[in-house]
Amino acid sequence: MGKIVPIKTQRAEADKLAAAISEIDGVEAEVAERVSGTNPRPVVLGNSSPESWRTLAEKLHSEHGVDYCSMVTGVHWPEGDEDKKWEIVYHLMRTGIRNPPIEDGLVQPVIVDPSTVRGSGTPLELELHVYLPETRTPSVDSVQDIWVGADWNEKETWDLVGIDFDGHQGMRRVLQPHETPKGFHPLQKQHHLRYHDFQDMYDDSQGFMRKPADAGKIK
Amino acid sequence: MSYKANTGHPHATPNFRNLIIRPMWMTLKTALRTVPFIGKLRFLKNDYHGKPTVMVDQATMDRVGSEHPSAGQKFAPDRETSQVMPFVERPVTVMYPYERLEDLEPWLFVPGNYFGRIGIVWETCTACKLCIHACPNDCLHMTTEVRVNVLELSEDGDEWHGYGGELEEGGYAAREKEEYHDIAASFDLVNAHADAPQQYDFAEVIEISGDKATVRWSDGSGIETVDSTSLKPAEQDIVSGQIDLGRCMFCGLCAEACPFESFFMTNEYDGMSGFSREELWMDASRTRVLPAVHQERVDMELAKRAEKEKEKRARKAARAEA
Amino acid sequence: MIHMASGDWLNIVGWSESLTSWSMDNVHDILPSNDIDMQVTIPSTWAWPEPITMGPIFNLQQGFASIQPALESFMHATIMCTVVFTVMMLTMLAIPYIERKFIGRLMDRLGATTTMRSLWVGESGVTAGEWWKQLPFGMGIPIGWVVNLLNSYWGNSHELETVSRVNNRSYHGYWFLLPGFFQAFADFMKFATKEHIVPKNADKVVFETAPVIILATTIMVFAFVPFGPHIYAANPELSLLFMMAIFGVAPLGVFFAGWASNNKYTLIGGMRSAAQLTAYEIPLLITVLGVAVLSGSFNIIEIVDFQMGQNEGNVWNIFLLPLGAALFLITMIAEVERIPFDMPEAEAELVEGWWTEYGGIRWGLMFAAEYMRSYAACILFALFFLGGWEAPFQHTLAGLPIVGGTFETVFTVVPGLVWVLIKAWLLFAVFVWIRASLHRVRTDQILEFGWRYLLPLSVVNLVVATILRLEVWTGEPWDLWVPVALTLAALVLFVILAIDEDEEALEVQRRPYSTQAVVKASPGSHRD
Amino acid sequence: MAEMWISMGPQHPMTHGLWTLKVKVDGETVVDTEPDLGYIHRGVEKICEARDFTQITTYCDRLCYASANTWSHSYIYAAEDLLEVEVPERAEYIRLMAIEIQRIASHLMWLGAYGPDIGNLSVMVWCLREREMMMDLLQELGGSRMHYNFPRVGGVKRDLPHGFAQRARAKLKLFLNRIQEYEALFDESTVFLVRSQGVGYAKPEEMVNHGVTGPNLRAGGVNYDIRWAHPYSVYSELDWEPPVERSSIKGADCYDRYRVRVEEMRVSASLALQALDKMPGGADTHHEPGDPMILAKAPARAPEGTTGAHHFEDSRGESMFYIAGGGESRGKQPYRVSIRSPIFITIPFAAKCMIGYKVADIPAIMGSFDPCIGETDR
Repeated sequence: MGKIVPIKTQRAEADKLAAAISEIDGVEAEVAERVSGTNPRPVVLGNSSPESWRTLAEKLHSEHGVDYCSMVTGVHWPEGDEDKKWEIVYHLMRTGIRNPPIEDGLVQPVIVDPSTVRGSGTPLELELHVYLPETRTPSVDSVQDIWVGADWNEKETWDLVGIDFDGHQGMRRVLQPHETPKGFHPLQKQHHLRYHDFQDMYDDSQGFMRKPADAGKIK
Repeated sequence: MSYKANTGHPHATPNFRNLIIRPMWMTLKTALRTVPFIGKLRFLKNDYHGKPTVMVDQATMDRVGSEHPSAGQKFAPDRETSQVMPFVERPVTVMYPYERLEDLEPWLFVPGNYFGRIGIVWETCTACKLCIHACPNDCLHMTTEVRVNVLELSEDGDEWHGYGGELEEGGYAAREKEEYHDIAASFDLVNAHADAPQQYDFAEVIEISGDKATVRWSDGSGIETVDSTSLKPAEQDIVSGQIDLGRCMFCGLCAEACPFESFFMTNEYDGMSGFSREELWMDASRTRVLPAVHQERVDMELAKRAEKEKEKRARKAARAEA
Repeated sequence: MIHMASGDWLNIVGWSESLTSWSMDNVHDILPSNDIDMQVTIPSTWAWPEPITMGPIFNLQQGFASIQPALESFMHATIMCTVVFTVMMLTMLAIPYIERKFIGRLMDRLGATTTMRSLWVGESGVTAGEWWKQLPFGMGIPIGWVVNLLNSYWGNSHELETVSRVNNRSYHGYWFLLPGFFQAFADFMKFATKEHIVPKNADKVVFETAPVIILATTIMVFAFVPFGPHIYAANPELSLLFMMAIFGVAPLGVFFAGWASNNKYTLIGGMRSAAQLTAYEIPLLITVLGVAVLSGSFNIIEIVDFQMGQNEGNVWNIFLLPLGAALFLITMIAEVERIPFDMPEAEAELVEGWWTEYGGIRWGLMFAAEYMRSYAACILFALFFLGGWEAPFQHTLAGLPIVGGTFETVFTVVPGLVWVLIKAWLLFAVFVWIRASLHRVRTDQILEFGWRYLLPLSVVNLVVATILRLEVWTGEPWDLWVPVALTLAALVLFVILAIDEDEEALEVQRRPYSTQAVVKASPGSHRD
Repeated sequence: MAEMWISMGPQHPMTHGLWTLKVKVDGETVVDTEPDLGYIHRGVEKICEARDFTQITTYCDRLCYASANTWSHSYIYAAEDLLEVEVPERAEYIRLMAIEIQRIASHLMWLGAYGPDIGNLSVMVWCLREREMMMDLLQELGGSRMHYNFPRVGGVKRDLPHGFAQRARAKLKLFLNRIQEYEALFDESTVFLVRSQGVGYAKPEEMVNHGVTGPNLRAGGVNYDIRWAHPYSVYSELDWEPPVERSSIKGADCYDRYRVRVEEMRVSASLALQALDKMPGGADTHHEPGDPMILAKAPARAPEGTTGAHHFEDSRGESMFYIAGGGESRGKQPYRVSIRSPIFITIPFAAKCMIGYKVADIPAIMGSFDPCIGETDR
């Protein structure tokens, strides 16, 4: 039968990890259960204060072997309660991947047997929330140098949601055209989807009739 | 000639053997397979073109009948079925205007399964607008109007008397205008160059208590409590429906959302082209499906409504005795 | 200067020579033979003591006689050039046709198969009727059988009128034309009428001269390529050297085009063409040298005569120099930049390589030039290695006891040109076959491949050729064991190299145990 | 030659979609690269905030148009986590089969495009010939050829049509023995080996740190796969293992990535066949749409504060959906949908991989990472 990581070992490892990172002040974590379709799977759900986020990230990377940053999500809660106006969700994973050993000039592939995986090798899923109070310029410490995978995630989050990352090298717009005006971040809730009525959607769907941005300027 | 040294790669080291022999032998075999009679030789291991397999299932056979063009055809998994050259290896391509895929492979176009043009049975549509809310791209547009159902106009003695609806809270009501009959009698629509005189004043029923009903007149003359016997129940009916096929992506959510079996995804895939987006605005006539096409489901739907009507009757009667 | 090559009735050179000399003699006779005195003498006066005589006395006929040989050779040369050019252009029309039909099959598409049908069965009911019935004494009956057979197999009538319509190339009535044949002409007309665009700050002079260089050198190659014993535009003593030299000039034009188009992609394309030149040019020349050494002459016609001559070599070079034939094929593919070696025009990264910026007639001519070069390469292979205009096993077949006679007449009736063309077209099919099955090599890889493998092998081939020529050849035709031994050795070597399994590599690439999928393929383990 | 920037612009045969790769070239060697994405950014995440849960599936079909099914399923698993829906067993088997057939079609599209990238044109025609078979199967399931809108929250929209099982088995078995044809053109052709081996090295640890997953990661000799690491669906009931490639010492190169994907096509075909055999209720029975055997009742609203997340093994890597509930119309629409595209993270890594190789290697390396720009720009 297809072998998968047993839930028990994963839950045990998740509890251990949750306990470990709850010690850091400003961070509390617990193990939650996510069921998509048929299989339940344990997820380390934690939230950390913006100040202690950087230390948490470094500790996760160095001590707990969390080596993979899957996604960074920025959420804008304009009506949220006072200190939860902006939320950044880091989806991290512990994969336990090492470079395969090289014996007599040949690479020996690392074939992990899921059913007998133990200890720090068990793959784990983390979801860390960082909340920010109401500010014009929400920003969190960047983890670009810890997980390079987070680099373009942070660029995309800033580009679309407007959450800045201190210490991020080369922050630029990736998904939107480069000449998008400063401060325009579409996923913020004040921007609403406008259903183009039939007429103006087709008459000027590409916006040719609209005057160009530099109209009137001497070129 | 081993490249292992510089690529450090354990696998499939390039050597004379696979320099040109294997790829060229494979392309030559592919070419020989397309030659009419040589292609069937065994050493070419031709399980490629036209490998006969039973592909048509019984349900499709019954639906399609025996004189369907695909009846006498031998099928193959890789669609070697088109009949352009009966004896020579058949090309995979279907010569579209002259051959149609539903003739060659009928199981791909099972009526309910294939998402072609949207077909609507306008007769059973009750303007509930569920399909409009279901459409992700807002392609469905519908204009409705409040009307009195024809069943309300029956007097005692007519055989369909008593089947009309009842006043409900939140529904619509209509009261006949007094002077309507004499105006209508002298009204000559052809030369009058004016709208026909309105027969009813419509209103939304706010609440019904005993034989009194408080209604809000839709012509803005405010809320009034009226004797409910003078009110007739009214309902929203569809006037016209449009589908903007320029925006439609044929996802089928509207067909799923319609509770009244009046929305179907037909098998047609080629009648929907136009030179401008206005032409893709399909009105009722171009998206119509005749009830006869889905006769059994339309009948089932009408039976269900009649069933509901009968229960309402029974409940009213029970309440009348209590 | 050159002894009479093998007899062949299609002696266009002879006809043209006799035509020019006959016509020039007639002109000479027509001219007035008397002297025409145009002299004028001015009597002496006080200014100049002696009388001055001016003006020529000339004789038209003698004057013409003095320039007659030059005129004759000029007229002969022009006639032969036009004849060779038309022969080349007409026979080249088969090349794109072969490519279209054969590449379709190799790619498992059937290619335009409908053309076959309309040839035999006419179109949309409009056929020539049963014309064979008009032939006298019922001679046409067997033709009728054949046509009906083909009609039944690749029948054109189908119960669905619409389906038959698909197959009728002549639905609009011009049934008699060879369908698809005029596609080439239509394309050319389109190129000719397209606008000529020069990139903004391109190097205009070089941009214009590049296509000229490429096209001129390509056509000049055909000056020295003999289509038959007596069909050539020029036949200098060292025609092989001339031809090889001109063949190698086109990459220079490619480099110019790449540089002049002021486009980064074309620049890289041009650079690649120049780099690639160094890789294959030298092995190509050494291989051709090997052939020349073996045949003992630098004149292509003599090389072919050596291969087919009863009293000279009488063995095709392919059996004597199999390695040389393989090397020539590889280097020729690199020369004409076809698929395994078409980095200058690599679609994937360079979009269209060095001719991205060209359009209209220039692009059309350069595209035609590319096909001309491939065609020239095929003809050269036929001439050097497949015995030019000698039918396969010509003498042995002719020597057969009973049947020999008919073969004899066939070989005398059929001109040498036909055999050269058949061999060239078959070889172009091999080019297309290689194009359908191999990927494109990188530029540095062809340099490495050229210098590390082609060059040493071509030198080995040259050594083999010289040993054969000096030691083994005794003046009269090769005795049988020489070609047989060489070809057998080559075949055995090929089979050994082809079948040998690199055990160590096979063991090393043992599939990691995790992939237990149904049937695993890896080189060597998959007999097919 | 002096170094110059070449823009392998949005309109370029190498890009398999619409993005620009600016390459700094010294002669033929690549010195520096800079990818530039966002040309077809449609704002799917913003649109999803204004649509309810069933409607979003149609947009997720159009994220990566070459493998529509895998993406709509990836979203549906996250939505089921959000709405806490228990999916019936038979629906899971149907979904698994649909995903695996779509994975084969996606890999065939990749292999077909990879051939011309390196110069061989006939492999494109062969691959699309097989992809046609897979698209016929998916057309029977979903109703159209490219975008199927097949899964629903709580199951699938429709059961297998009549006779589907016999056709699927015939096509998958025929496909299994046609793979050797591609391998003869790729695996056993020195020109391809020379062009792909030793090109675009990448070590597994470096890849994980850069966030590259899926076949690209397994090419490095590590058998990490979301299907067993964070299990979903019924992969545990079927007999399969993720294919892994024994890479070279310096790391996984283009040849390994090609090998892994061809093996993965075989594994997917055998998975689909097993799913057909082991389907509860038998593959030949047919249930009406909406039957509880294939579709469970699902709540339409997600209250404020609830979240759903799911990591999914897409044909190009790990795709993930994170949905925060509680949007407009009292929770019928999500508050925020966040989509992780594997190729959005792999392209910057691939651009780094190219430094030091030749211009001719750019399409080879970029093609081996199987970019699909629809999902990148969302």
